[in-house]
Amino acid sequence: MQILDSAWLIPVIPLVSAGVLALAGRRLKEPIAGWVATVAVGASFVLSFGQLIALVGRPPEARTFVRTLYEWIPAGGFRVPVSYRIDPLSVVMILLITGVGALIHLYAIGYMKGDRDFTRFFFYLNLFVGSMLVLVLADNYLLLFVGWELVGACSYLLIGFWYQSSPNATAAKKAFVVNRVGDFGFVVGLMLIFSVVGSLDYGAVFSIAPSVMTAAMATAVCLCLLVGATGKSAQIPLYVWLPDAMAGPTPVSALIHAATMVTAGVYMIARSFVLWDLSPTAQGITVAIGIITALVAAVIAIGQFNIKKVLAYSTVSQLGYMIAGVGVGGAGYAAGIFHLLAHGFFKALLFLCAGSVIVGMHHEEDMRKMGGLRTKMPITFITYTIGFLALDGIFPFAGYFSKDGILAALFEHGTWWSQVAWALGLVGAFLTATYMARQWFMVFFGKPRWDEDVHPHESPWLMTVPLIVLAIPSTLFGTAGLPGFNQLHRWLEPVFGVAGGEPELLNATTFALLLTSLVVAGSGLVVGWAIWYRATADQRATLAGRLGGVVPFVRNKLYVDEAYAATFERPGYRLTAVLGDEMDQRGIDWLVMGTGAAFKRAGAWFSKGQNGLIRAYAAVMGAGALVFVVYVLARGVSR
Amino acid sequence: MKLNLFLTLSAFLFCLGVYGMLARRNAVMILMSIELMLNAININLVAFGALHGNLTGQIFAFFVIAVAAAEVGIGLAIVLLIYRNRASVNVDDVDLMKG
Amino acid sequence: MLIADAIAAPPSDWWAIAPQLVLGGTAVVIILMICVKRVDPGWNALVAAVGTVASGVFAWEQWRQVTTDANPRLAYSGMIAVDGFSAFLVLVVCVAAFLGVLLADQYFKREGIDRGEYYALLLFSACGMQFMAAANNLVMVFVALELLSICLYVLSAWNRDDSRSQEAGAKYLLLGAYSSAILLFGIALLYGGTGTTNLARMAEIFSENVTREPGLVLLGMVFVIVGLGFKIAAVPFHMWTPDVYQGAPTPVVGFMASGAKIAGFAGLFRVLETGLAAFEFDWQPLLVGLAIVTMLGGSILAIAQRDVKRMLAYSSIAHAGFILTGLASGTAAGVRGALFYLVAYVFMIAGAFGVVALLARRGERYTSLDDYRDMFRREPVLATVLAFFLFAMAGIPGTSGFVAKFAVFTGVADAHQWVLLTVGTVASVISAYFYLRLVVYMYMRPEVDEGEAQPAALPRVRWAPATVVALVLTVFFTIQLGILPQGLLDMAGKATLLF
Amino acid sequence: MQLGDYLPIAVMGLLALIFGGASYVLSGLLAPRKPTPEKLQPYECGIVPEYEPPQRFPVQFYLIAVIFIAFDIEVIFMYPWAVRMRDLGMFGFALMGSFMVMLIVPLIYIIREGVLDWAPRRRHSRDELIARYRAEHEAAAREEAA
Repeated sequence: MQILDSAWLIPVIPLVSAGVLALAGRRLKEPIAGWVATVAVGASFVLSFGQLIALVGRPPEARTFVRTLYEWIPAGGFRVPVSYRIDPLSVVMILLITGVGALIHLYAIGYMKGDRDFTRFFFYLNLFVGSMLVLVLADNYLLLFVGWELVGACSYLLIGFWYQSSPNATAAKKAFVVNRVGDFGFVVGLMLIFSVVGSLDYGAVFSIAPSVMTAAMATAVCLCLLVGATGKSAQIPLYVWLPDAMAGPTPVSALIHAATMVTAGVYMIARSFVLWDLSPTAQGITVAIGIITALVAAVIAIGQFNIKKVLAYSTVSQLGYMIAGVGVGGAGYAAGIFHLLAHGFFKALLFLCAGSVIVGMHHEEDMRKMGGLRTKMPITFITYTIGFLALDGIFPFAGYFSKDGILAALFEHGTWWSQVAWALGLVGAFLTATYMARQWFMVFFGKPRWDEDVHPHESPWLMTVPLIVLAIPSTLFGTAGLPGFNQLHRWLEPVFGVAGGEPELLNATTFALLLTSLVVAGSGLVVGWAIWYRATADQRATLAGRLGGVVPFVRNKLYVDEAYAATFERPGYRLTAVLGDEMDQRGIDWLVMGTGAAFKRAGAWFSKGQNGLIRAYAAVMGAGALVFVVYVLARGVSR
Repeated sequence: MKLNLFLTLSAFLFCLGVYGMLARRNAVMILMSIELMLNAININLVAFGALHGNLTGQIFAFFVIAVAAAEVGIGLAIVLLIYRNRASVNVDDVDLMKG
Repeated sequence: MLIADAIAAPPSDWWAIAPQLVLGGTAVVIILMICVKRVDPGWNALVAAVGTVASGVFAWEQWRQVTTDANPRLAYSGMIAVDGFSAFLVLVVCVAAFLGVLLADQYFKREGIDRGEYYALLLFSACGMQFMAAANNLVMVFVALELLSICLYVLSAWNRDDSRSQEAGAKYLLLGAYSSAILLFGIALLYGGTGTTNLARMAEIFSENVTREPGLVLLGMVFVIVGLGFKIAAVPFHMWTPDVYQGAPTPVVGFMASGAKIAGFAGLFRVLETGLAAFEFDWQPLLVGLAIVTMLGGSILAIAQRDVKRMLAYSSIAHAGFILTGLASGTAAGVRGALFYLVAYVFMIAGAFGVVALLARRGERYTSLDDYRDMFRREPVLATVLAFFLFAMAGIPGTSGFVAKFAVFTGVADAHQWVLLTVGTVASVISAYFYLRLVVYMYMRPEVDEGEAQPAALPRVRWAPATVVALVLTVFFTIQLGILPQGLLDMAGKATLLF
Repeated sequence: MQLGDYLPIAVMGLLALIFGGASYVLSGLLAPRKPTPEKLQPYECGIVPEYEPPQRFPVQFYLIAVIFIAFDIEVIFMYPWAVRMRDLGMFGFALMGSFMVMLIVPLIYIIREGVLDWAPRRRHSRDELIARYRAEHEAAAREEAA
């Protein structure tokens, strides 16, 4: 009990540390600020581990612990308490956040060395960790929303961290606007829940919702929440911000845009599994969005040359798997969370490796200018290889079991659409192996294609230690979810109910599925090897020629940004007749900014009516009064 | 009906005031239009007071007169200020800020 | 016919108007101080601050009495109501006036136009606002409204050598007088329809269903809404707001934006909820429409602005829309949310304009969006404070702005007014855009684009103690109301119960 | 509720507003407007004016006029009180007393501000003024030389 009572400290420690860093500002010199931040997150990790132990010590059915700190908004019959919930789901989430978070903080001390806003960086990073912990520990939707907004704000601040260069600021704004669209859906979803259930507490919602919510209502609620998830977890159609978000520092990409924040949508769906269970329609749509995203992003990833962009699209693709997993329900909930955790480890590892490569290459991010780095950066190479194999889904690394769990859940769900999704998922797995092999070979093998003044070197220990530490779970975490001995499923069972369980024994179907995925991943790897290692440049060119228009299509990210620009933005301009100067300068890949532009033009147009003339103002007032009078008279006469 | 006569007069004067407010460019004329509106209302108040047989209307009219005087006093002062600065009391010239 | 034989001297109940008396008295004292000897206006400011605090103490005592002993009462032949609603808003006016006094001193010294009369006028205006909050009679509503408005006309033109300030004064005055005339027309019609100006009596008449003149009453109601809609700057009666807020001296704007809005809402709530409660089905759709246009209009127009003061003016219009939403919902929860919103708004807007006043420098030269580029590097503390207020106004959780919007929307959801709710959400999304744009300018825009020459560095802004106190107070309460809103929500709840 | 009986009044209000708006719009539409510089000049017996016609009154005139209005009007509150003074007794007297105080305080203020002085009050002695003028003159001369 003692330890569970202290759980509120877990988000508070990083937040307090953030406050200290904010107040201290540049008075706190360079490495110290980083260490303060790292120690704070580390302390949270230790506490989180304490929670895990405390929960393990309890019987499975008593592993949910809710504690109210105080009443935040008491509004009549409707209360919003500030309360946290420790249960198997939130514990694994906080362990991931604080564990990976602490390592990335450590790494960032090395990575951000010499930056003039070093302290500010760690202030944001700590603020982010604290907010993310609020998000997962929350015991009601409103508090979750608080964390949801705060992590969004942090992400925004960190993407635009190097704001002196304008693409970064643009990317930050894009991320913000796109997320705002998602948030809108989320808020509407919350309001719908409140209007039906009359509460936003998890406990109340999940116990009351099945009895009061019709299937149609549940569908509406789930779809609204799904819009929020597509924004935060970068799914179609709102994924466009994530690749651009790579403009931020690499530790940020690793922590926020790979391991933790972007998984918030997955977590939220898993948390609301009761609602999804009520609506098969919503489940189908969720799976469709997830699996299509997984496929599309994987295709785009093949065409990218920026080392971080490849990983970014890969993240989008993997998030698609997770969404599909939690969307399909049943065993999929636990499988989705399993993949979320495994992905958190190996994708953070991959990003940190990429960061290490980037630093070693003097801030070169173009893979065409790399090659042959395996001898120059041995530790990075080995750890990267581990992460790569894990993401590819090669036995026995973590990604193999976790991705397979999702595919198995899709297959075993037994409806036609889930099996189509399974097949598409296999194609995605093949593509994943291909693009990762491509990256692996392009960066670490072949002849060096460095610029002349570049002398690659291994990174300092501050950066390699986190790599090595992260390589361990990337390798071994799969054992937590061995088919047939699935400890993680069993651990999460109190949350997701018996339905979350899996067939205990390894039967023929499961085995066949496991084998299929392995074969698919292996063949993807072979194809990657054949094209980007074995083949000569000429052969590649011939192949590209044969594929014709597909190659530029893929390289240009399927022209999605341009399509958004054409559908949302240009009509926005036309609608308002005048082309905006500001919007033009900021480039054309602005999703939804078309709407923004429309509002802006509308504002400009209306404010022309604000012509500064007293008499005109008086006339408008008079007209307003007249409208009122006519309205009242019309009402009065009609009754 | 006698009341209606008063109300008609009052409404007419009020509208004249509104018209002046909208049509006149001279700030002093606008102030006068506002006076017209207020006095139209005074007629209304007194007439209603007579209708209901209580004093509220009349007393209210006193307050309106006093307030109108204060308003016009301040109004003239501000118009004067503007005149000293721009040598014009045309309200259409007072449009530095817009948009 | 007009016989008034039995005029009994009404029992005098000084306690009922103690806060107002204290404020008015302090203003008189300040004028006398000036008559005796002109001293540094800082001393007048000190007296004014003490006066507002003293008035606040009386208001608090009133509040304590009416809420604990539960004896709301009428005083002065029903002119003044002493109930939770009045005591609550009187207290809020004290806060607004206190902040107005604190923010003024440094600014006017900087601009070289500091005169003690400023504080007297500010207090008279605040006195009018308090009377408005306590008014239970349409005569009182009108007189209080004029008292506060006339003082504000003068204050808007306070920087009399600045043509923008003059223009602000002229526009506010002419349009304000016009709107008062409309309001008065409405009041006259209400009087004609009922034969009384006492709101409580009016409600009785309607409940006895002896309404002789529903047509007059409805027309009167419309004109009253229009006239008060002007004061709260509801679209389409908002046209004066951006011009006046942009031109008037910034501390005046801070006070005007908070105080006049409190008074306007106090009048609107009191007239509609007390006097015209029987006509709820008639005024509610009007208010719904007004709220929708106001929220959307304010937010959309703000997007197009490049001047920070003007942008905040539109933002205050949008806020008025959100507050109106609470009233339009017609539920106790909505009204309570609106009252909470008013308080949160007072702190946010006063604080934001306080910072803008400091950053604008002498002569209010730097108020354009471009002047705020990279402000974080130049003025880290002020930029952070302003960013904080902007976040609060955008309704980011953890600030009072979020709780306020939430409380209002709860009421709207209670009333199942989904259109209003949707529009409110959309408007708050739109408004987030322009608040955050300013934050982006302060934090993420280099001072000049590449290749341009660096502008000459301005000296760091200096802080007077009074300003520091005001900003600390506003920041503190914005956080406090965001994290521990319960106390104020309870108070607001009690303030609405006593209708 | 029936509105029918009182419709005339309502309609009248409406008509009034429409009249106001319509006449504003119509006058703009109908009135021929071809402004030329000559037409815009003030009419002065056909002679083209060479300078703005002098319209300057001393500011004192306006100030006193405005103040007169304010104080003049306040008297209306005293008539009703005077008529019923005995009935109202001490209470009325006290109220009227405080009302008078509120009038007298501004009056003192106005006098102190010198608004009622017809001629500008001389704040400095003649010698002082001369000395100041000389100092300014010399400073200007120095500046010119430099």
